[in-house]
Amino acid sequence: MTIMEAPQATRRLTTSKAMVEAIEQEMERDPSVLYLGEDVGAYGGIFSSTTGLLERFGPQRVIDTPISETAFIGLGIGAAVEGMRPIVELMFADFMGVCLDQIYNHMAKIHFESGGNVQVPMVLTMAAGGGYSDGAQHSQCLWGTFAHLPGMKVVVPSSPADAKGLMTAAIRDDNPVVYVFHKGVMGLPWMAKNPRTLDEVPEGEHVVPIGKARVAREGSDVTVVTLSLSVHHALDVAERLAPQGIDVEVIDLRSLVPLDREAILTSVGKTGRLVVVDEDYLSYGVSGEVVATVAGVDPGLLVMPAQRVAVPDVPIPYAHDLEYAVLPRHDRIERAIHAVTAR
Amino acid sequence: MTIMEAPQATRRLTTSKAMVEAIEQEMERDPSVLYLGEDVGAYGGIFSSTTGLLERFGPQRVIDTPISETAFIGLGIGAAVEGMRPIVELMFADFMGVCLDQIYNHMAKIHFESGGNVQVPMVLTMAAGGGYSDGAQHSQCLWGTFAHLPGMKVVVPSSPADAKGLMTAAIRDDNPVVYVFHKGVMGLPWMAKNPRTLDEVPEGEHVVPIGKARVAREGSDVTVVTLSLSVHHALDVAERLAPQGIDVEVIDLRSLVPLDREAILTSVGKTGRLVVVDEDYLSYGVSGEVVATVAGVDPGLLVMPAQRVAVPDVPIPYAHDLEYAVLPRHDRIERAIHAVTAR
Amino acid sequence: MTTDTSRSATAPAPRASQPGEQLRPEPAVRAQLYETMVLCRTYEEAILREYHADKGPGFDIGKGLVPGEMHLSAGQEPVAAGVCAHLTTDDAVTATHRPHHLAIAHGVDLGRMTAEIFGRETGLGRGRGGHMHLFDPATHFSCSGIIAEGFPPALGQAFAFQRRGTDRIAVAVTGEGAANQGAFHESLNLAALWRLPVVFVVEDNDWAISVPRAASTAVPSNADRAMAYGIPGLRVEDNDVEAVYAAAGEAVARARAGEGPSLLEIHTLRMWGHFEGDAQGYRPELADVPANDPIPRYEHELRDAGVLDDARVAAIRDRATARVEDAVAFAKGSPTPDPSSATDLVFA
Amino acid sequence: MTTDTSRSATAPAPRASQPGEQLRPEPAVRAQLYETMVLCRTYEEAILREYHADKGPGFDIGKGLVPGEMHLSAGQEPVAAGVCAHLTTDDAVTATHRPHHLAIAHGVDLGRMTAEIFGRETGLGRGRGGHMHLFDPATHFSCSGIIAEGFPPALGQAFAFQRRGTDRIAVAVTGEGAANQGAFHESLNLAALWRLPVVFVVEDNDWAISVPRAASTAVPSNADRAMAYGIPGLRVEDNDVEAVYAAAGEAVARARAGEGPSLLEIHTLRMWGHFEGDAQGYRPELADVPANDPIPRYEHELRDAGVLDDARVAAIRDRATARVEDAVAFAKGSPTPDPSSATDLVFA
Ligand SMILES: Cc1ncc(C[n+]2csc(CCOP(=O)(O)OP(=O)(O)O)c2C)c(N)n1
Ligand SMILES: Cc1ncc(C[n+]2csc(CCOP(=O)(O)OP(=O)(O)O)c2C)c(N)n1
Ligand SMILES: [Mg+2]
Ligand SMILES: [Mg+2]
Repeated sequence: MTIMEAPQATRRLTTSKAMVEAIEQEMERDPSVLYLGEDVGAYGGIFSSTTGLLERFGPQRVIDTPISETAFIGLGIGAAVEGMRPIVELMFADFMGVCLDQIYNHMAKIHFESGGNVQVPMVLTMAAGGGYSDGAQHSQCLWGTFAHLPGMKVVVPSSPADAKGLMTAAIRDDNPVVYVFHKGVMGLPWMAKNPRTLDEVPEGEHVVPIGKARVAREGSDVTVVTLSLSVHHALDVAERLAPQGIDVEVIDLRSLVPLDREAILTSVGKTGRLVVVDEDYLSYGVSGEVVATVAGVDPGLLVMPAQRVAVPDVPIPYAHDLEYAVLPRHDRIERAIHAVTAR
Repeated sequence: MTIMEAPQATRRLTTSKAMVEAIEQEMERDPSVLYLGEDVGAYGGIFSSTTGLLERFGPQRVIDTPISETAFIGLGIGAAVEGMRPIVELMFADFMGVCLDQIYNHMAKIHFESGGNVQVPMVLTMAAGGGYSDGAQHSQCLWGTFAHLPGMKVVVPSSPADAKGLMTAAIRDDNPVVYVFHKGVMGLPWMAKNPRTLDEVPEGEHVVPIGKARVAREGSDVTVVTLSLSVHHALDVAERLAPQGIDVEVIDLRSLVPLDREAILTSVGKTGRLVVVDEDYLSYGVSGEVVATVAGVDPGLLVMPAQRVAVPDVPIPYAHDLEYAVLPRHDRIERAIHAVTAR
Repeated sequence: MTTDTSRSATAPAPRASQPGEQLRPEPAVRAQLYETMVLCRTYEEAILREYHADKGPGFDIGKGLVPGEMHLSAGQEPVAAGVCAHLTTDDAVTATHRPHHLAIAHGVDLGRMTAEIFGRETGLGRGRGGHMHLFDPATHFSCSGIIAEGFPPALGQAFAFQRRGTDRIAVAVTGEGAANQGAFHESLNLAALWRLPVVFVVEDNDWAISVPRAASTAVPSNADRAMAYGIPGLRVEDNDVEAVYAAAGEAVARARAGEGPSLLEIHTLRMWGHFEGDAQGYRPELADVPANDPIPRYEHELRDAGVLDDARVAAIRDRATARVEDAVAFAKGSPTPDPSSATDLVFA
Repeated sequence: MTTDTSRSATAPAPRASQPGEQLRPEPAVRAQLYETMVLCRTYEEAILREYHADKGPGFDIGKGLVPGEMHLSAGQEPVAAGVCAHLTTDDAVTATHRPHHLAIAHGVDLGRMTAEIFGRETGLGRGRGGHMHLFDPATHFSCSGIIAEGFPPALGQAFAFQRRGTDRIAVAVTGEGAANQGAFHESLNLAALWRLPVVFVVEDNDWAISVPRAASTAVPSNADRAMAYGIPGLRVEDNDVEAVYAAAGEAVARARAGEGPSLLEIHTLRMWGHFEGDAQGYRPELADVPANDPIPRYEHELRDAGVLDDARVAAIRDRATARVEDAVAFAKGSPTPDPSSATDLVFA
């Protein structure tokens, strides 16, 4: 993890508390930062993205909106253009369809269309991901869609410390940043969680620069490139395989835009074997981009065909067994690693 | 080109006329087919997608809508659910942001969510692409975005004959089909055009099955995988390079969903060299998927790193020289071919 | 009350319902309205029980026989009973994330609906959809989990019915929070413009999750918004099932007669949390909720009117319980989908 | 006329302007309104000339010094002149795909705007934006090519102005066709709810490309739609610049005073095609258009009133011509962007 100042005291926080801590510190630091969205006030955010902020900063800075995503995301854009630093929450990434125009044709393009004369320093937060039977309209990741459309940075934290450090960086960034938090990384009390969702988080100011991947686990036999919740699954599998003599390196991309292609190439250059794990849809997305990054530089780096573990181009099914059959979980990750390490 | 019945008399038509001919024939054949959209009636479609249809079928079947894409695309969905076969036009692909929810969360998912009990036999047509200085909100292709989201077929015709055959197939398909026509392939009188936009088209019924790529030009040295207008550019370059002894095979994907991975692998298996040309954005899109398709089966097929020629993750600039610098045109395609054929 | 706050040259004046304004329905109809409400409530109580039966230790939303989000409709039965009483299964209904009462009142098969909620192969969607995605071609019922996005497909169903020269109609239901979504506006304008046979129903339960209507909606009554489309708008106060029945009767008749759409807003009551697990700490009037339960109130009224007595009430409750228990038993006894089929059914 | 078709308890009654209802502005103001309209028209005539100068042989939209779509505003000058007369460059204006008249009336630098339209490095957007994407931080002016999607950002500018305790406002302009887009509804509701200092202006030029307003809009006046948000709504008939000036004066004062948004619809005139190259075959009333040109009409009125005479008119025309010719010369004399910089400026 990159910490820009001298290492500090740490304590264990859930990802959601770490994310809120960053927002809180930045709202303290900069009065132009505010948080807008549905149920972000008294409720504290459906996925605890704003717990305690209303009590701390009041309804002038922590603002519940009507269910009018186009209007309030656009409002964030206009406020950012005038120099505020709004954080706007889209409750679920799945709801992008009602407001994508403001996001991709306005938030993301104004800086370019204005020849760099207008900046849009805003953060668009959204919950993503499945695993708890919320069905086809409430379980999608969709980060590949945002990453495909130019003009917005896309960050996808996996760990509590990164959730804090990337949020701080996102708020301070002069560009629009889409901050996608998987519900499964938040450490919510009412959802099954990976123990890794509770971890050490630096106190005080903590900035993780956007665009640098993290080697979540060093290994020599195979590279697993992944992001968000899948990082936890990949680390679980890596630990399980270590005794079998398979040494897995896990790369946490941390952001899709910018994409740290260097980190991918360095690791694959070392292992010669690549597995990409992504909870977004398989085709025309993240897993293809990562594989193509290697094949576009030197296909010879791959001693075995790259394996892609993603949602196989199917809407997320409701029934638990069906959903778990399409999610990129431990079993599928392990099979993919065995496939690329088979002799 | 695949023709499902005995070859028939042909004559030369522009792509737009060929597309309209298919719609006209299907509207004749099936009274449940109708066409809805903005300016599709008296105007005949801003890009001549409906010329003459109003005169032929009247305002009950060729219907001008308000500027309410969410409402009228959703109307098409409900009508399709009740057994009609609407063709609904989104004037520009760029406008997907105001109506994507109906498209990707409803049109594309109802069949799956209903366990296959409800079908949505509709065609969603849209104009795409740049090259005439229409700016960042009117020049995008975005087919990679539609193709990433499961549940809709995505067809991308390049030739007049395919425009007819794929439209016929799309209308008869029991699934939602997104039919993306690049303005540059239509052969419009008021836009610079490639001579290939006027070509032979079978008379009478002509069906091109959705999902089979077309070898637009056979060659032995390098495979260019591409789609839509870029097929024409690739063929121009192939003809230019032939005298230099570079024999280029051009694969016209015709559809992104389903993607004919077989055709890609067969050709690359033969040439060992891959260039992907796509007018959509570079990252997390079509070009990555095509390269990953090969690297996921056998990276050894690639004797040289794959080359991707696409829009380099930048909004489409307005000024002509800037726009032509980012579009995947002849110069860049030729450079990419030289790069993969260099010894 | 919104009486004459929104008179229009182009449309009948939106009104608020006056108690006693409409004639009382026939006793048989009144008993049926009551029975429908009881069936809806009995169903939601059963789902509530089954949903929480195995979420522990603690509460894990993804656990148990009925995993995922669960939005129950207790308190909103008057809307479903009063509106759907005017429909046949040839008419279409599009509902929201909170669809059970409307599905039941419209006649969706209880067993297959319950099997879907339990994620079984025998479910309406073979377990693929879940409780926010109930699709029943037999009754032209559907719902969507995206706010207000159930309106546009209803237009298309109404369009198809109109084109075929039938008098079938579509009813599109949403919550008061949804009335601030763009799809609401586009849909009402297009339906009015093309005189589509649609009845738009807004269930105003005062809350959009934790956001009170005053914090989301610039006007006191969404019925006023009918003005923006030149169509009739009516707000029904007091969660009164007979007022809903009367208002919906007019609107449905108008749609069947080819006179175009109407907009009804019904002031109803969300008795439970937005979804199960919602502690409702944001809700000041929580203590008053139980006393406003519309079912005992209506039962009392019908007993006074001699329409119901102990025996009839018992019979109605027993029928409801039996039907619901059968449905739950059918669901529990049905097979779960084969994981190897997870990628099927994307395309026809 | 929509007089008293939409009275509201929650908002002042929308009205239609009555000729002579408002006091005539000062002669200096009237002369200024005229001069602004002349400048806008002179500008559009110059762009028309430059645009078509080198599109041939035939017409190739991508060719020439000014390529791409071109939406000109001839006939709609009364809207720009009458509304922007009440603004300073500290106020924000968001416009549409047809933005020139509003940019000019709001005080955007003519040279840099023209350079943008010519795709030059000296342009407002360094040639990256084009005529539908004019962004001028100096005057808080912007526009968007996506229908009605210029409204939401205007809310945010107004929100920022309100939060800073200023009396600055935002004016959000769109066409009548755009009033059926979801963003229109969401924006008006949110602005009304939060009492944002916004003036919403609908330019009703009767057409949305080839679709007449009767085929797109369920109500005769979009001013009626103010009812749906409890805000004042006013429709100005006859493309009358002084009626626009009066109506906008009220709405702007209201916004500055912290009383919230208003909605104005102005019945104006699209004198030319939707975009250049539009043959307008769909347009029956085409022959009457030239006679309805608002500029000669207003000039005649001001001559009768003694506000203008030959000398003053000539001076105004000469000033306009000189400013426009300077702007065009500046644009033509400016460098085109270096192609090697095409991928710059995506991120700050
Ligand atoms: C477009 C969209 N935005 C937000 C949500 C999240 N959400 C689900 S239900 C709900 C509240 C809906 O309130 P209302 O329309 O009043 O219906 P109710 O829940 O009260 O029945 C919200 C915000 C969603 N599903 N879709
Ligand atoms: C969301 C969206 N849909 C469609 C279009 C295409 N389009 C551009 S201008 C226009 C007509 C707009 O009519 P109106 O709002 O009345 O403005 P006018 O052109 O008359 O000034 C249309 C349909 C668009 N730009 N954006
Ligand atoms: Mg509600
Ligand atoms: Mg117009």
